[in-house]
Amino acid sequence: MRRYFGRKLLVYGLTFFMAVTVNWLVPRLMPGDPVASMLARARVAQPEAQEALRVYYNNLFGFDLPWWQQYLNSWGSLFRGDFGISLWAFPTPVADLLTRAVPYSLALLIPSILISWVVGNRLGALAARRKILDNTVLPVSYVLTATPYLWLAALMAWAFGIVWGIFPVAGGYSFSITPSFTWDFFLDLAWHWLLPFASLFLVALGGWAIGMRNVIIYELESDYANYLSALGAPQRLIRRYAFRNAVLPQITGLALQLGVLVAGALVTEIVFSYPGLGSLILAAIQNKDFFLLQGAFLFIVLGVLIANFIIDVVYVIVDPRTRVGMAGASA
Amino acid sequence: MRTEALYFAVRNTKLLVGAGIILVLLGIGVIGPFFIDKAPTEYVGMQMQPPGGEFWLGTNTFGQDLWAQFVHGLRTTFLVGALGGGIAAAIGMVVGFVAGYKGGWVDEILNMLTNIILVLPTLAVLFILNAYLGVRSAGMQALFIGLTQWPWAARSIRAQTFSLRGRDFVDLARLSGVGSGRIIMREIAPNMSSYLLLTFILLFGGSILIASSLDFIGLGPTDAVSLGLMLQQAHQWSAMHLGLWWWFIPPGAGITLIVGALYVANVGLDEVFNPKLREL
Amino acid sequence: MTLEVDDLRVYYRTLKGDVQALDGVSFGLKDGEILGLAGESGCGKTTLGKALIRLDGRMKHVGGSVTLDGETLPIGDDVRMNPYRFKQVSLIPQYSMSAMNPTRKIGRMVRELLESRREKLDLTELHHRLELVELPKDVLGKYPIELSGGMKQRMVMVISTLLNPSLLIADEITSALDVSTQKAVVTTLKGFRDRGFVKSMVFITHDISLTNQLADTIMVMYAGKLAEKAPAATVVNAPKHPYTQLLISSLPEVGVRYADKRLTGIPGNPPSLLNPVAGCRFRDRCPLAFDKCAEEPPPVEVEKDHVVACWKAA
Amino acid sequence: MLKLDGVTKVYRIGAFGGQTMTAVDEAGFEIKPGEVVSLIGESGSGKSTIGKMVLRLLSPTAGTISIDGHDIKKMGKRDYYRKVQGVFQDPFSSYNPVFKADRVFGMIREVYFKGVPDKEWTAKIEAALDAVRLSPGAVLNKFPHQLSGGQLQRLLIARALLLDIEYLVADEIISMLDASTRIDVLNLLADLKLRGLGVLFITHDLALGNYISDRTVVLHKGRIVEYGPTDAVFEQPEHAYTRKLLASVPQLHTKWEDA
Repeated sequence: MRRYFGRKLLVYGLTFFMAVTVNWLVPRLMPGDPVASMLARARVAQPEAQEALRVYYNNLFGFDLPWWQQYLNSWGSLFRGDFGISLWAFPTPVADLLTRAVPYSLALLIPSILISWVVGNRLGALAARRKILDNTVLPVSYVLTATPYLWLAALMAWAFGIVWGIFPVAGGYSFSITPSFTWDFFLDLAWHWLLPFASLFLVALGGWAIGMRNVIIYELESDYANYLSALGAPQRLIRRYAFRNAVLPQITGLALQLGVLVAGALVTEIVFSYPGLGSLILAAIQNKDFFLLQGAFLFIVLGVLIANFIIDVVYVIVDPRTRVGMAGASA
Repeated sequence: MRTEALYFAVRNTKLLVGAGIILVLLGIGVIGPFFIDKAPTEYVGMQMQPPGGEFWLGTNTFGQDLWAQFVHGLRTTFLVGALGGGIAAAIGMVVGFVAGYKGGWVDEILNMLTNIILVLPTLAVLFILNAYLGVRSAGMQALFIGLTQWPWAARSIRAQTFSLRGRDFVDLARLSGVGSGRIIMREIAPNMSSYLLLTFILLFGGSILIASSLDFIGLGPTDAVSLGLMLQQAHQWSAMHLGLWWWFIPPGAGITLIVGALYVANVGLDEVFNPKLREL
Repeated sequence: MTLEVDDLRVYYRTLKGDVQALDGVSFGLKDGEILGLAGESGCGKTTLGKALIRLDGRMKHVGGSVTLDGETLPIGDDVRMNPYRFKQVSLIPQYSMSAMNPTRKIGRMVRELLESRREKLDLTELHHRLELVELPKDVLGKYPIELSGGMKQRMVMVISTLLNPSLLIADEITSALDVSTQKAVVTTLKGFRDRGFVKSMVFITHDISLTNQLADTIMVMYAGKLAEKAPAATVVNAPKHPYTQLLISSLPEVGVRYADKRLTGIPGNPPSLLNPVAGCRFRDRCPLAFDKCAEEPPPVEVEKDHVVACWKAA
Repeated sequence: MLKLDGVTKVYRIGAFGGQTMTAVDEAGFEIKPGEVVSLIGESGSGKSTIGKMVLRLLSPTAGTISIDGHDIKKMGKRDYYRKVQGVFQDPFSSYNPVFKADRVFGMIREVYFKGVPDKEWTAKIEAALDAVRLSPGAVLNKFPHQLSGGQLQRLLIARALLLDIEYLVADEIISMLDASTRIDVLNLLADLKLRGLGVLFITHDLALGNYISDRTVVLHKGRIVEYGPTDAVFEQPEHAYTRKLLASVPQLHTKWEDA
């Protein structure tokens, strides 16, 4: 088991290392003086800040130093939590902008991922080998999973927000309300949260349902299921076992889908102007704020790696084979 | 075996419906632009016209013909999907075949690389890469998508190759003095041809979805019109608030239709190739 | 009579039509009797075994009946068959290595299985039986992956016979085993019968030498039909059906050397069972075939307990 | 003479080869032209590993395999396979299911007989098929699933005969065949030795080894426990393991209780 985690951590470490390196390398591969060209392209809010930024970033990039020193320095500032200063929201540090946005993104992501996973799995398990359900759940699931996150989000915003006017279509909370620890504010938050959550949830749901249906059909054809049937065990028991075992590959699937789900959340946020990382990234791209963009990138990579690790731990807890298998069976 | 696959193929509704939709849309994307003499970005007349006789899908706030954009957009979307999916499938195959067949250290290293890119949130990587590129072409977009989407394909091809490598006919080919490359191409790959096709289809659909996200966030091609870019513009110019539903519904529906049809055709094909899934 | 099978027909549905895998087989099984069901691949022995407990999705019951302890088994109806399974008819499958749910501890799986059949788990009896097959009690607290292949095989044997079924079907359970393990498994099965854990048994195998170690009666099948059925010693030493004769004489034994005595096989291949021609299905390969063989030979009891389906033997 | 000397195979297990498993431990025996040597062992005995090492599908961790004194490692693979060929256990796994069965001949031609004109090649194939008692019309131009296991295994022997082989490794080649057809394939193998071929017959079935071979090697957990003329091994086994093995064989005419 130690070996299992060792390997996983090695992969995650290397991934993070690669992400940081790419992040460091990309601006340096651009032709010309990166700081000058970036500042020239960026839409800096205050013109008087230009000079201050130039000095600051020349210092940060440290072009007079040998490349390896620059590289090590970038790691140094990373560990200090220094992601630079935003051009767009000068003079706010990038790290501050990101930490303010992250709770909103997590509030969308975590519930939508977990609930869609649980509900999708149930749905898929119900559909498997039941003709009528299969013929309804499956096509709907395929449509959902083929829908771009952003389009479903736009459809929902249009239908519920504009045509019927039930839900707000922009922001994390109403402009008229100031953030505070009150019920009113909380309800307002939830009201704004519901549509983006629902659209994320729906698209993800389809994929889980399809995945579960396929895995469970495979499980229902496995030897242990056949043996139980031959011994007259009721379908209930066999399905319970099959579901339990089919959940395992679905956990792995969750880890593999994280990147896609995060990406979906980012564009959904943009549609709803939800104040999470997605909207920040859009602002960074529109304003050519590369520091903000790079900071957001590292945040996302780190978040996904941590989530992956949590899933690994859960997997080991849920699958007894990972725990006993390595110890070696007595012959 | 071949005739049997054909027998099931022409009787498989999923495959027929999926392939039918794809062919129709592909036809519109390929042939359509020849019947439209205006450039998709040309200002052709009335602004914010709802769909009607002259402008099938209406016009946007600038008075651009949305049908022209849709038709050209379909073309770009198919191109990016096919190219991106093709590149990803090619890399996935090379990595998967080599890792699975060679085993040992080669496998260890390739596997590690695959896993790294697999856990990397690739859309975020694409943001960085595309953001730094000032000018972006659809081909470039497809290339980057292909370069980041191959890992899961490599992983499953590796697993299949690994199990085929243990079959006696591979050993027998080695005993006939045939080299590794030829064994992979001529013994192992033909046994997975249906699987490789399925992989390509899934990557095709996936690439279209990723491209639409990139387009939407403002990192789409700067030299073309695509369905994703239509959605981006619709969003940027508040089509939703202006009630111009014909601006953002058709492109999104187009993407969903293509990807959905690809997935459904994929399931159909799977049933055709895999006797276990056939219903009797 | 524990078991009576009468003119049983089970076909396989395929694209090209029905494969007549089991085409009119009748036999009986007495209390305490072990029947060795032997034959080559495609002879219908596995189909017969499945027909007695659970048809798989592509098989259909075309005709004939199975009576166990005086009750007719609804073999064509999966749901109605359920109450009989495990309690009256049970199975040791070919796939013992993977027959147990990999993510459940074995003891818990057994308990849940019994509960689902509304049976109480008699722990003392279970422990006793584990002891008989030389498994420690603590296997019940383990996952299948923690057991060796031989241990899994024995565990499945214990589970399958836990409710003392009238009829136990053992389907090719020894074909993947080493000779020393084969011997242990066969000895255990015999012990189960002697202790009354099972009343009667159908032991399916392609290995006649092994069947002979265990079975009281051997039934040889060919191309979906019964060829010969007789006490084990008779089948081995004085077979009457030409197929059985040729088959027996093609088997090498330790002590028989190529240089001294060259054995020969049976030329040709078994017929296709999609639209088989009428008459004796062995006649293409049979050295004794004559005109009459174009008619189907009925199984005839040529002497007590010795049934042969051949015109030449009657 | 094909000779194994101190041949050992150690597998590394685990991701980075943390543990090791010795599959074959210092095996040494020889096969002379014109004789059948059977290698008998249960699963996990290392018998197939030895077969694969002789066929150079695996390389030994230690020890040498030589033909007439030449280390096989130093021979080019193509030249080696001209002399030594193999047939495996599962006839259906030995053929690529998407191609016709006679492609196994085509592969040989492509590598070894490129310049041979069609007519000569056809004659060569017919001769090889004749040697394994197959009629060309019955087996050529067919897919593997259209042929029986026995036919497929014979085709593979014919394939080996196309080359001027001196040694054949037969790894459990009849264990998946039906009883009524297997003995004929076995006889065929025995006939090959009359052509001067050395055969390494790998099997778990003692009766088969006893029937066909001149000398017998008994393998247990990677080690050779008994090695000698077949008569001696079967009639006066010296090692306890061989005796136990012999006692477990189900005999047609004797029951275990009576033995």
